[in-house]
Amino acid sequence: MTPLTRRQMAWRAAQDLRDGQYVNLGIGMPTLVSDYLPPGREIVLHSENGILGMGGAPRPGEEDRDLINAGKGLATLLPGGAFFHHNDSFLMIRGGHIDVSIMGAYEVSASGDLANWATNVETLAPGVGGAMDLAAGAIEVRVLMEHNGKDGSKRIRQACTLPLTGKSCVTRVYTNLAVLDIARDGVVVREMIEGLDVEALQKLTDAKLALANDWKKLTPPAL
Amino acid sequence: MTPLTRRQMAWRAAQDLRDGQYVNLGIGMPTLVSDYLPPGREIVLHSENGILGMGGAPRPGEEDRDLINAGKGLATLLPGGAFFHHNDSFLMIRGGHIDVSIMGAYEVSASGDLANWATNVETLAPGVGGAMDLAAGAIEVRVLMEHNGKDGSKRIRQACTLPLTGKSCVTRVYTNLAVLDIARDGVVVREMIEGLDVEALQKLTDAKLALANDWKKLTPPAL
Amino acid sequence: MINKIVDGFAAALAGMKDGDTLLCGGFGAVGEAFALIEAVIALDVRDLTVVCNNAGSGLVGVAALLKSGKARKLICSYPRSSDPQVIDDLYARRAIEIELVPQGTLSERMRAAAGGIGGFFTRAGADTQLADGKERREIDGKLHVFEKPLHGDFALIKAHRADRWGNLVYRKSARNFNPLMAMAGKTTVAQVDEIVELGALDPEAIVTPGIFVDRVLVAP
Amino acid sequence: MINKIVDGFAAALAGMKDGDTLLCGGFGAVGEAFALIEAVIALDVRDLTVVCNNAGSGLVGVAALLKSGKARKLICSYPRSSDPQVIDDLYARRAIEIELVPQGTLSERMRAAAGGIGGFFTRAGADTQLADGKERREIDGKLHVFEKPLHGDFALIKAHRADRWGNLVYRKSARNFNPLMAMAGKTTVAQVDEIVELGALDPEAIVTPGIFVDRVLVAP
Repeated sequence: MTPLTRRQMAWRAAQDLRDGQYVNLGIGMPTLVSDYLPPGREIVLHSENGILGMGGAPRPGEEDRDLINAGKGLATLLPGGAFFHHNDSFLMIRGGHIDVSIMGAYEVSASGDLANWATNVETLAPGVGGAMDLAAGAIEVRVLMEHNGKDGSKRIRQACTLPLTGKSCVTRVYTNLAVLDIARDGVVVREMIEGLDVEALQKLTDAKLALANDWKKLTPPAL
Repeated sequence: MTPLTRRQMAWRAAQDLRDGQYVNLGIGMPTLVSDYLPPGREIVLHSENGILGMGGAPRPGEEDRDLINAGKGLATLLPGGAFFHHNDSFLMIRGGHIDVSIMGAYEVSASGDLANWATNVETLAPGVGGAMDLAAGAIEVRVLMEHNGKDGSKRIRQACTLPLTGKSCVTRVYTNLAVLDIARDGVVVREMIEGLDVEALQKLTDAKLALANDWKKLTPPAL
Repeated sequence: MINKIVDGFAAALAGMKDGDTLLCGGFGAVGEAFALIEAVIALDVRDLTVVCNNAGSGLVGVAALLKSGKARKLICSYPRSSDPQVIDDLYARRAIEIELVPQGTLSERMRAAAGGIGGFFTRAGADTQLADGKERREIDGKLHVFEKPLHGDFALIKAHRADRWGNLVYRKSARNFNPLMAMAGKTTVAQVDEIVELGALDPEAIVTPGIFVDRVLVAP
Repeated sequence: MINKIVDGFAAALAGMKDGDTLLCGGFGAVGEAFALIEAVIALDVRDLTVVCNNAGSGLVGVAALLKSGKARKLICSYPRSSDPQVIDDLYARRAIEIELVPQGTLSERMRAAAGGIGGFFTRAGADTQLADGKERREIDGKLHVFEKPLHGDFALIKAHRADRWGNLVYRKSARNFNPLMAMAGKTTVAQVDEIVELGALDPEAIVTPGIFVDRVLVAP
């Protein structure tokens, strides 16, 4: 059994994005999703600092210090892209204009609660950024995170233990082990990696899992 | 005794505008103020439909159907002017960014209440336009109106009889007979036309008048 | 591939239904999407609510739509613009409901809808009869009135140029309500003068990013 | 004649006083008015409140201002950007008060201040501890929290080009908070790369009309 790499996780999340969708990618691993957008689909990336139609990192020699993404890395603009100010950018987020938000998380609950801004032990100043706005305003919120913490802690939980970012907002979770939907009656396993069964996955998961009848093997390319 | 013409009234209102002020002119008589802006002063006219730096009417051959003022007359744009959308335009009005609003009125009260949107007998659908926004948001609201109605009715009143546009907002009134300030303790006559005294003016005015010690003759040029 | 350009009024207005709220751009006749608005008359829809600063002029555009009897209600700030024959007639016969809203509040209510704001307090009109029946609150010593978002099922707007992503620019004061209504409409349809290649619009000068636009139709 | 161009930091920051709230533009280092913000350090002012999305990076700009001890409070959404050494130290010593605000709420509170809104209801953060102690209200079945306007005594912003009326344009994503803060500052000071002749900026593409700008300073 080989868990997905971070790039494979990002690849998997990218496959669900549809032609014409407006998508906000959170900082960290979700940013990698932009490297795996399926060819042939025009997916418009939104960056909270005021960009639509954001492209990937610039080629050497084409860097522009005034053009960055939400994670403060250098970015580019695609033809058809636009710049606008911050308030208009968050109007898009808060007003339900972003089709999909993909964020990292510490925990997700069986009812779709999201915890991704504060831990219980804060030696450093916590930051919330745009996470609560996205949780409240994006049409769909999907989470991309390791199935378990580095200490083995369970991150998909019956109820979150950490401070919430938003309630009942997450619809799908991509982990290094599985793809899980937050359905009306709980967490449904849609895909699992080769060599894993639902009993083994359940042991790594606090929330009660149901296996979809049509579940599939999660088989990413080597990345 | 010769009451001011409409153009003379507009001229008088224009004389009080200072260099660098942002000014919104209401539809009707206040629009004429733009013809008499004192030379040497840059006064930036705001039009509620989304213009700053509005100029006067276009010269023949320079008309543009897409460039109109709040009264829907053709207008021009000065160098330094800008176009913006309606919501930004009213953000300027409501957020206290407009230095002076000059509006017409049916009635003004001794405490500065303004009534300029509805009469008590409405055979036609009433309209409010931006008057309530200007009354609430402009730093100063000045009124330009005939001292009395066509039927001789008194328009500067101890209390308004018509539906209000805003309370305690008017600071100065320009009429065809006088210039009056709404002061803390009532209406103060600052200027009167030649041949008028305060007793005669009082008879034409419902609000109790006080005469400023330093009152002046109101002597407009022939217009 | 994203291509928001549609061909013909049927595609532009597809999905409009009885009881819908239409946000109609324009300040007076300038920036009004005449062709789109008049195309609504040919549809089998009724009980519309029309949101427009004015009530149209003469017998065209919004005035024609109101005259058609398809609108149950008008939400506006200043119904009587030039040649208000249609609204005068409807008002005299009490044949339409009119909700009169201060112009800035009209604007702000649509922005609230566009931006997910549940409601806001404003001073405009707070001390007038237009606030009667509404929640009032004193904030920092000043009376405010609570106003709610104003959503549109359709926004019918006019722009100058568009690309296939729906990015829009406007001409001079024809901008007015159009970018705002584009943001507040569930389905936003833009009538434009001209289509340009993707990338031809300056990204620093795009006024309405395509995210707010669903359909684009070239019409005179 | 209107001429908002000033010469030197003293003129640019004249009138700043103890207890003032400074709105500092920028998203990370991009669009931050480094020169203006660092010039505040030289002033005899204290107990400032700094409003900025981040808390600066390294030892420059907002980070330098915070390190100087002139700020009593920081209102931000995401304090720890790249190289957060200053805020980490201040936080560890509890040497500054931090008010953490969801980024869109931070933005919207400044817009409310800019536009005369007395307060608004938003869903963002309503069901989280950041709404504790605030008024909550269910609207259309969804929990909202009441948020108040956030005014600035000064906005210190960065733009690309300006004219003497204070009209501004920006460069790419350096636009970010700057146009918003320009609107929300009682006194708005813009640090710009370049001054152009009045009329040289395209009136269709001016992002911040001069009405929102009080002073313009050319600084690298």
